[in-house]
Amino acid sequence: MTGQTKRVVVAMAALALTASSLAVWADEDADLVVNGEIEMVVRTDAPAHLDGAVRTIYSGWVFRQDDTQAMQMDDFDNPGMLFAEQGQELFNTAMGANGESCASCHTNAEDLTRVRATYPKWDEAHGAVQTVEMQVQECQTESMGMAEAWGQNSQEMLNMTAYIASIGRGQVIDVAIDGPAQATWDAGKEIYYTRYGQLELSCANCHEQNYGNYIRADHLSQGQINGFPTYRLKNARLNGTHNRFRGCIRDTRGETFAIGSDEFIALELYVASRGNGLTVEGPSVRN
Amino acid sequence: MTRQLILATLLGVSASVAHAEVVSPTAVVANEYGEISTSLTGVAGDPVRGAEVMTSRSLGNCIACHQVTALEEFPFHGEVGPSLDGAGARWDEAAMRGIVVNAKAIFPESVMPSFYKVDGFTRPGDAFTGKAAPGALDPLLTAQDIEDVVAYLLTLTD
Amino acid sequence: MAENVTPRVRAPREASVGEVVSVRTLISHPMESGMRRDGDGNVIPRSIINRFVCTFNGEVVVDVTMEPSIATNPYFQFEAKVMESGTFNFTWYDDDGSVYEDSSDITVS
Amino acid sequence: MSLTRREFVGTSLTSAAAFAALPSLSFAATADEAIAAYYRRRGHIGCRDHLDRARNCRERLNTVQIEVSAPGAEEIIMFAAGNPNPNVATFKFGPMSGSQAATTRIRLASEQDVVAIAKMPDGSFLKAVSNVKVTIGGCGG
Repeated sequence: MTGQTKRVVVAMAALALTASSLAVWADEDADLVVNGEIEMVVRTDAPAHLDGAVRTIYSGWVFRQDDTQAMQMDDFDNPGMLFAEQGQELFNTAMGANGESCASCHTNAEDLTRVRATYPKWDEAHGAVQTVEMQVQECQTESMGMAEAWGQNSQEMLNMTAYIASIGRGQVIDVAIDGPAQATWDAGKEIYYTRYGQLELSCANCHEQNYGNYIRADHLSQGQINGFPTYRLKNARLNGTHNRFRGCIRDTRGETFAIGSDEFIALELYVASRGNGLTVEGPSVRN
Repeated sequence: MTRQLILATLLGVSASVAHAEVVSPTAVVANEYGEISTSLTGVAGDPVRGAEVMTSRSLGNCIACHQVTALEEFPFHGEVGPSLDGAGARWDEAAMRGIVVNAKAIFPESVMPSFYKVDGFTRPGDAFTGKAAPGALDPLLTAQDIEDVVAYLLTLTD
Repeated sequence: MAENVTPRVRAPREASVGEVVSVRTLISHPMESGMRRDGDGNVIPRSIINRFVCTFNGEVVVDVTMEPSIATNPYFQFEAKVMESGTFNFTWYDDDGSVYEDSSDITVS
Repeated sequence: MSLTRREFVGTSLTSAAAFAALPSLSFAATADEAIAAYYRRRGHIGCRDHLDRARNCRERLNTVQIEVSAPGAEEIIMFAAGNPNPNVATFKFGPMSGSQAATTRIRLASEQDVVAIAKMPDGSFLKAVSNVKVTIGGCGG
């Protein structure tokens, strides 16, 4: 080895700078275990009601690069958990005229373990399919005496739904699509396959026909929502399902539906049902 | 026909002679295979400018979906559509123009947007705002953009 | 003024004498860069955590001067060498004058 | 459709950094100058080499995790050369530090060079540059 080479080697040993995003590629075969204990199902056979549209369903985690994947494998590295913790505080905070907190009724939060895995869900009393957000709003206005419930896309609601998802992590998603929910599911399916906007793109064009492919630098996932709300590295905050739907339709150069609209409730039920068999991951980490 | 008569006729359609030669999106004539044999502008396409339209995210952004080896210097080519290497040897000018104008006339299930179409959309928006389109839409590319892209694609013969 | 600022630290509870241990910290904070504009075009004032210090038994492990390019919810990972039992103290200094503190004890044997 | 493995899988993309010693600079006053010096010299410190590797970085991130390590350094200063305000952080390592290394998450406005300069006890300086592609999204958003 020449002296010149040696000096360079010494210098290399002395200062190294690594941008994690350079060091990684999506490991589509990786398995997800969070905190070394919560085993997630990130790929499994598609539910029968997809009629073979896809053979295997994949969590969006599978399509992310190694460092993004790693951030979800440990709660300390997952910034979304900061917001789940704030949601837990809200859960135990009295709100509304009756001086009650969520915990006043739900004395054991573990009783809510299956909530994220089974919503949206038909609500007999209201005669409609309800999202988790609508259920929280119902508790606030009908039980807790709040004049105005949190907005569906408010930070409080995102924190609360992150907390509710976090206690259901690892639960297998099993959203009911038959019985009274069927008409809503049918409506959601119709939306899923409709080509919106001036670009004439449906959900299926990207997330059913082209998952695993790249659009420019975007690695297309199946558009599963089992990881919501999700902490996106792009905007460094929690993102709700309907807000993400809105972003996708906006990107078709289309007129979006509103967050909380009947259309998005139907689409949420339908897309959630496409993930039946995956596990609850929220708050997940995505790009 | 006298010169004055021609001018009078044209004024009824368009303010200038140059514009009168541009085929509007609703007046494009394709054959039964979706091929368009007539130039949309009558002005020869510029392949250099066509490459710019292909790679610019605010214009065609064609490489978002298509890999093109000749455009390798522009990063991040997509995989949603077929590679365009050799496309100029596979398609003649009329077919190429037809695909860029309205690919779905040739491949009905194509994911590819129609770049010279202004109606028949579901919930068309005001560009990428998510709001409803305020009025008539412009096509995604101008007629000359289309001619330039077609000219570029025809250079991709290997 | 930043709201809901919650520091979190993770350091081992036990170590052997002379061991190099890994310490991680995460704090929720918007880290408003001072470069963004609101919907009306007005510059949103800078509001960041500008310094982070970790000490062990009063002596500095690492002292970080932070600028607006540090991402939202600042994260640090670094190593400390522990020769005796003691306490890590963690301090974050906010532009608005707020100081956030946390600590973690370690038994060294 | 099945997931496809790509040619890049398994390629080590670690540490796309180039190195140069800057022995004669006084630290505090010359960080900007050091970056300027880097740009003057970038033609011969291996850009081509990491361009190929950097191209493989495709995830669209605003937040990027960066690790910096300089055994024996008194302090390390980090810059994101393409941000409106390029300063990122200065790490001063105290007597209780177990290594002169740290990991943090930074925001990057665009593709750019991340630069780290380490001040060594003997008064010399080391510099590392890593080109980070913050990628181009496919859709409008």
